Amino acid sequence: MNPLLYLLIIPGLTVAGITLVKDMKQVRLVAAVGMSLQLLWSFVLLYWFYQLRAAGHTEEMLFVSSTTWYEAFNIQYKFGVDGVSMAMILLTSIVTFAGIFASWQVAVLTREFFISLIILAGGVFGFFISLDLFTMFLFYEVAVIPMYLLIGIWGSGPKEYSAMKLTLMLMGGSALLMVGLLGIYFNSAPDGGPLTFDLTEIARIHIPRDAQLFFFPFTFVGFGILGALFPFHTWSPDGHASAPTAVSMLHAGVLMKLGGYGCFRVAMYLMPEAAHELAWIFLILTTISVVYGAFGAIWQKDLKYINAYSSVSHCGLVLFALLMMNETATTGAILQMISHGLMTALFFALIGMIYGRTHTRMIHEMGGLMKVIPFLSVVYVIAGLASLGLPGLSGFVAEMTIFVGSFQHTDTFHRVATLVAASSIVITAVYILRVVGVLLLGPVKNEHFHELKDALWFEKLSGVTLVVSIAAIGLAPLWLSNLIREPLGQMLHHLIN
Amino acid sequence: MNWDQLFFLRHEILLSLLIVFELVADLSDSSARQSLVNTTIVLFAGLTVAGFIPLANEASLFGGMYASDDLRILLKNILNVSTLVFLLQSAGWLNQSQNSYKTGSFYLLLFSTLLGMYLMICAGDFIMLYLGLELATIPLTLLAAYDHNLRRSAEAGIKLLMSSAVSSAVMLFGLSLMYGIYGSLHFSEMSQQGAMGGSLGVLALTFFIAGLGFKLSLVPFHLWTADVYEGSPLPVTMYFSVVSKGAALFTLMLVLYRVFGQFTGVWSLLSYALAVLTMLIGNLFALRQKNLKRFMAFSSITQAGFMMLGFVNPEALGMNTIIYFMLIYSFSNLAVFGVLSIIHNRYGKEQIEDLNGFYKTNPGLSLILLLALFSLAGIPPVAGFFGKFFLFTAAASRGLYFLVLIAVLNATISLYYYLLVVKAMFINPNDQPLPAVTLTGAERLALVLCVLGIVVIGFMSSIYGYIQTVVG
Amino acid sequence: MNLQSEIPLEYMIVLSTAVFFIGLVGVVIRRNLITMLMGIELMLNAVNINFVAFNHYLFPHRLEGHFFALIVMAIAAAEAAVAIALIINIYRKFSTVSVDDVDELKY
Amino acid sequence: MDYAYTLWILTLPVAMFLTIGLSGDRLKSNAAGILGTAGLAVIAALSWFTAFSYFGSGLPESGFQPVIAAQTTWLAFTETLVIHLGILLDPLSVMMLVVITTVSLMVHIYSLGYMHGERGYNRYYAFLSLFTFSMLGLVVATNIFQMYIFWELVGVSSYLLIGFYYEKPSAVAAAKKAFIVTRFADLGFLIGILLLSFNTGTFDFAALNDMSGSAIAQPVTTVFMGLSVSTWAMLLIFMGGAGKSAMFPLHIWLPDAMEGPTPVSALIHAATMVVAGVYLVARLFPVYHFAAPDSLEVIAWVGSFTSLFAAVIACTQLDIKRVLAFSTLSQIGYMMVALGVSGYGDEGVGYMASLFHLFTHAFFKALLFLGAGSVIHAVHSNLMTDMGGLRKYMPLTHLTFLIACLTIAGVPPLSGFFSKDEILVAAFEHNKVIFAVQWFVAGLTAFYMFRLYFNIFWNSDPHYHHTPHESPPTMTGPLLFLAAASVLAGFVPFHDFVTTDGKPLETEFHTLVAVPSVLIGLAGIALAWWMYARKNSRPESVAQTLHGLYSAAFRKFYIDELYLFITHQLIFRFISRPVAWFDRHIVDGTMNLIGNTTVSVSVAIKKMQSGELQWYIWYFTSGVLVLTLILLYLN
Repeated sequence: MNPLLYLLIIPGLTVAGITLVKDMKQVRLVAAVGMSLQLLWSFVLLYWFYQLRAAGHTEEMLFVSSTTWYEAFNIQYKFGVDGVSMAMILLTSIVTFAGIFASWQVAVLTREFFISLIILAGGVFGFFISLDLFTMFLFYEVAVIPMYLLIGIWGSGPKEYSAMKLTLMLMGGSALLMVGLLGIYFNSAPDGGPLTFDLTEIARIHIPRDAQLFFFPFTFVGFGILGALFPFHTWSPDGHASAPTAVSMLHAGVLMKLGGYGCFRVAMYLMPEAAHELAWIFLILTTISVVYGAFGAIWQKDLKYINAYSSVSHCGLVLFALLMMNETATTGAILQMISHGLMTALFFALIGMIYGRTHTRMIHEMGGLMKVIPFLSVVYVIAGLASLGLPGLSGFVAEMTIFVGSFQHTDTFHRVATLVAASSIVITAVYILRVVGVLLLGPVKNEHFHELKDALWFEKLSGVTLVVSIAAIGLAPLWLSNLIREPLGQMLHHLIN
Repeated sequence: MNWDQLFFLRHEILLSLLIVFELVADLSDSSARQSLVNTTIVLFAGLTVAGFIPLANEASLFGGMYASDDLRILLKNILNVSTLVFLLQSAGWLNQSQNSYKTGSFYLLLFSTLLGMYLMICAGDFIMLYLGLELATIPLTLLAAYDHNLRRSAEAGIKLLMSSAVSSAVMLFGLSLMYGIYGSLHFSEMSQQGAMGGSLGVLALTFFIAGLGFKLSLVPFHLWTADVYEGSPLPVTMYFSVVSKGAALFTLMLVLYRVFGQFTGVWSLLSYALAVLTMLIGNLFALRQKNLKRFMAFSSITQAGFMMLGFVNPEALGMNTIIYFMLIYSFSNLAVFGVLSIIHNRYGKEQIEDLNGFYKTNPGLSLILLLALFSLAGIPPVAGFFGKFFLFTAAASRGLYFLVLIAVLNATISLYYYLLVVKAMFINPNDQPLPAVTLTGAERLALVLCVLGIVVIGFMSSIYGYIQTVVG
Repeated sequence: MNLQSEIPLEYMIVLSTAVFFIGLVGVVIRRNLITMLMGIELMLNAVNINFVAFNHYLFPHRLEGHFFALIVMAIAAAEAAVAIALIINIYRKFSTVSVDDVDELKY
Repeated sequence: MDYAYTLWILTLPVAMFLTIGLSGDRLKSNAAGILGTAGLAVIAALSWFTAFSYFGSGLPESGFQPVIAAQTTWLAFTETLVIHLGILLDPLSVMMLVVITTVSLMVHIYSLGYMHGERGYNRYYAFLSLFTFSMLGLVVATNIFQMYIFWELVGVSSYLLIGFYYEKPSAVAAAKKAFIVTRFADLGFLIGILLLSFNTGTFDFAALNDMSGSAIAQPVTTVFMGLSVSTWAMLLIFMGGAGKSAMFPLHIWLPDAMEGPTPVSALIHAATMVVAGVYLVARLFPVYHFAAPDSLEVIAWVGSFTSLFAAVIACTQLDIKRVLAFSTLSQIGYMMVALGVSGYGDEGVGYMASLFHLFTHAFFKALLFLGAGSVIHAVHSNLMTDMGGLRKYMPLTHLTFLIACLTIAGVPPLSGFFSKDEILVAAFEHNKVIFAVQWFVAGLTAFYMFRLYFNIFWNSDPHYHHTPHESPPTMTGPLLFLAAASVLAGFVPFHDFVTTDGKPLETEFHTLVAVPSVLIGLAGIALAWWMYARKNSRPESVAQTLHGLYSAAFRKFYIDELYLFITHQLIFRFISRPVAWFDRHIVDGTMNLIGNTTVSVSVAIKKMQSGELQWYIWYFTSGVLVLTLILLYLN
């Protein structure tokens, strides 16, 4: 059996286990065990992947297996991974693992909560290992839809509105996507022969230029909505603000990455000519995203809004780098996805933990938390530093790779765009430090805060997992960078020629 | 006539026997009526199973008025399965004291309409088709008015009867013109001739489609739908939305694809327009609904709009996806109505707000309703996703991406109101949610069948494969 | 037989179309349910005219049109029977047979 | 020669940072201090050893050659653009190693006394270790990107240390300001790196400074806004340096940075980090000189202006640490001037002088700060109005402070005299205007330093609540050491070691320059004595006379206000707020509008389902007819 399938089976069994056990404690225990296994398995896969590569398996994808599903449409269960998807799998399992512990104390409908969460994660895993556009799309929607319940039931604030908005906008995105995918499918055999949804096969053939130009925007925007592409990002602030902690973590940390990954793996990879011709439009949009998100974040007063806008900015950078279409920038984009995933998950985890103590997310109502809850505060500072691109943490690696890569573009327009995007690092520093200053430093603002308890063991575990991952990437980025870069050469060769 | 040929008529014969049985049983005293429901279900289950017996199916009887082949048998079987589930779900309603005295006549009328639908599907000419159509319609109007002590039920009955009479008149007018053009009403003869009659042919065809579009509740022929669905007893509404609609869809499909192959340009264009109108109007009306039956009426209108997407593809792919979608739609809708009728039978509630907090007391039913609504909305991994995706594929294969875009955007809108129901069950707070219910065996069985259908059909590609081979 | 030579088919079609639309107008504008039913009968009869006329003028060697007309009549009768029953039902519930008053289900 | 052991210089501070940082409160506070100090002593010893073995190995024919002691690939962008982490030993970096570790060691020792009993003592030492690591990593960088990495790390350690008293809002604000201003400058640095690396295809200092390398041999002469691209690149890189070294107009963070603990000010904001800009320009000096000479001109003028500007402000400030901060600005201005006016090879006096001044300045400025810290420790105030007559109470502090003041005033034969003299010589040979400015600033320097000195140690007693007392030996020890260093550092044969090309430089003594500069220094001291040695009304009357200039200088020429206006009024209010508004109301509004429109359309058309049967029939038939007509029209 394909080892990748365990990435779906483990969540499946976990869900089954959760339905069987009795009370809240057992539920979360099963969830934790399941997701720990998943994390472990991801590492095993990674190791295995390296072994295979070392043993001289140079094919584009490893662990490939395919079974015909719908013969009439040539739909297959086709799975396989390359370095990029391997990295994303790793990200997903880390964030999910941390997410389980961050939601250790969900008391309302615990069972349902963990089930939805794990289904969401399962959808994401399925998406990343799929090589067939149909199954990919299927998993994409499987991952998106539990968000509605997760936000609607366990959320806060205007949760119903936010949940609905988020779901509808993302589904609107998948509507565009569906048109794009069908377009790709029906142009997948321009010289006759059977149509196919198989990604690797479509990549080999040449979709007619007119078709590319028509379908590229659908596909790119469709995925882009999930990747918070300006001006389709507005589901993100409200959605994140209302979502419960683990959901924000998974959503910003992992789900939004589906967007970037899809833009690259589907839109650009399969329709390179259109990508070349239309990149400038999206480049302008993403450049706006990057700067706009950062400026937007400055003015916010709610921690989650700040982080949501910062996600717009950071995810904008992902798409921005992808559109540069060179190896370094693309590596940077994937690195940024991972880095942002870990970082923003950490942020949301911390925001949730702080909110659980102070019962407010308004930064002006808090202050001096460093003194009362030092562990959480220090971790918050680390997350902030990662976010503003401090060397030694993952953000720096990703951003620098993006900027250096983007700047290698010989075209002035691209380079000017790079400079504009790079300026966001200053604005990022402004809002991060503002939050740190108001929230954590200064005198303790509220008498009650003196009674706050610092992080509990599961909160520590959640935070430390993410911090360690961020630092590991930040300190020794070469292995990850190489892992990601290895398949890109081939893919970009396809893109550039 | 060869006796063997009776095998081709097995559905019709068995059903007729069942009708006679109901007629007789209705004469017996009330104590026998109590067991009538169970007996009927068992007998009908037998009929359904018998329908699946693989026998030679290719035949043309009664001078070509009646035709049978694998496809038609399949379609009838789909209707049978839906009806069986329907019977299981309506048992609770029939067992209620105020309804039990009329059980026999209920079944009598019901099976008559089903017989009419068989005949519609197996029609070899337009006479048979018309006969079947009326047989399937007139008893239904009585069923709609079956809650004889309710004003709204009476209103539903008369509205259905009057508008369906007009629609069949319009259809007949189209058929009469068609007859004038072709000189024949036999499908086999008509399909062999090319497109004839020019503008008159187009007019005749449109009138005909309008007649069946009425049953299928396509916009702008849909206006009766919501009122009748709301006014009728809940089981009847269920029957309308699933079996009756299915029969109309299948008939329209068979006629268009098999008989009017020469008019594909016309009817696929018409389907385009009808699809867009139906999806859009259905959605816009469904958005505001508070009453679940009315809500489901507009929902089923929207779904009919999606079905029309298949018609824009006049190749086999169109037919495959239509049948497949209808199959999935039946299970999904039956599941929704199953849950609704369970609630309705016990508490008499049918507003969306009555479902507030339903998950707290009835998690199982809520989850089934959730799955069913997701299936209707086309959310994976439940079957609705596959049904919709393939329909869109059928439309896209004709290059009609704009239509697909409109359709998927409409699917998004429809998700909105399906989520409203989900929201009511899972999210809206309620201090006094409907109390937990204990299911009867029939209800349980029906729901299990529905859930199986919703969950399994998508993953079992062999089902689609089978449809594909049958369509040929 | 010389009817055929004297009255061309077009007249028949014009007649039937006229009857059809008269019936339709009747259905749409008359408030009384019974009158509406009569309008429907008119429409069905227009169809019958068509069938019979086409059969007679164009395809005299087959009788499909005639049969169809007969069946339509039979069904129309059945329909009328059911309609009357329902109208009585309406009368019992609403104490009127004016279609205007039967509009409780809407929007 | 194998320099692999230098790796310990970098790994030890990290180890200390992690040990102290992660152990948190579990470590007794004294233990943290002693561990940190001991670790640093080892590092300092290693650095000294490195210096001796590097310089002591004898001068080769071709001058001192750079040595790569260790190197590993950290991240590869492309085949050529690779970030290595490594240790580069050349005269410049070895000199810096010595300076940093020595001053740092002194500060560590000093802090044992100064920070005694403070909350967060452990944190303090952890941050100090982090800073030391970053700063050392910066100076031994083998390539510009490694430098950028450590550059940022230095920035963040500076942030953490300025904001050490995080419960004090002003400290938090100062830390934030420091970080953001330098971050803005770093953006320039980054863009400069991007431009430079794009044109040359390398980050490596060796390749960049190579005479035949593409950076120097083939500068990009494409002109953009009047300057060549290479010049732009180098100017942008200088912008990074200017930010860190607080050159005008990016200087605003440094005075505020005095909110940090005083030893930190001594280490980071006087001796080491702030000179990183100088180090950066020096590191890339060949590129500046050959590929972008125009940018050197800019550097000279910026440095010159900053030194004058800061000196004027320093004359008016009351907070003793701020006086020192502006003095630091002024002195770094000197170093920048020297680099700006320098030539290459035999004409590289300026380069040598600049680094010489960096070297001596590190000692005497650290001494001044630590002395000030000692005073503050005793008086519990930063304001010179709260001080006076302290020479009686704190003899050691007084003595060392006097030495430092004399040194910075350029009184021979103290070290400041030598290094400043070299700078003036270089300026004199290059540009007479700059020379004149620097000469005048030398006078101002003497004046404001002695203003400070007299106000603290002479003048009249302001009635102390507690009688001030001399600081403990852990504090006075470093003062004495640094005083000795300030006195003696001038005799180091610097021109033999640290030059543009590694070869010894012949320097000569310019009487024409040296005598006037000493004279103006003495004049400044005299003026200060006249005004401040005893309590009198002269300062007020001078301030009255020069009212406009005085108050402008006192308010730091309103630069802070200008920045506040730009950030708060322009960026926050006119960009960020509109963006937030636009997002909520236009972008989000559009999405909501789509939703609301759908709903209102739904309400608007509900009349269609009127409930009236005849309308239904009418819609049905007219629908059929319309569809037919459309179809007929289309066919």
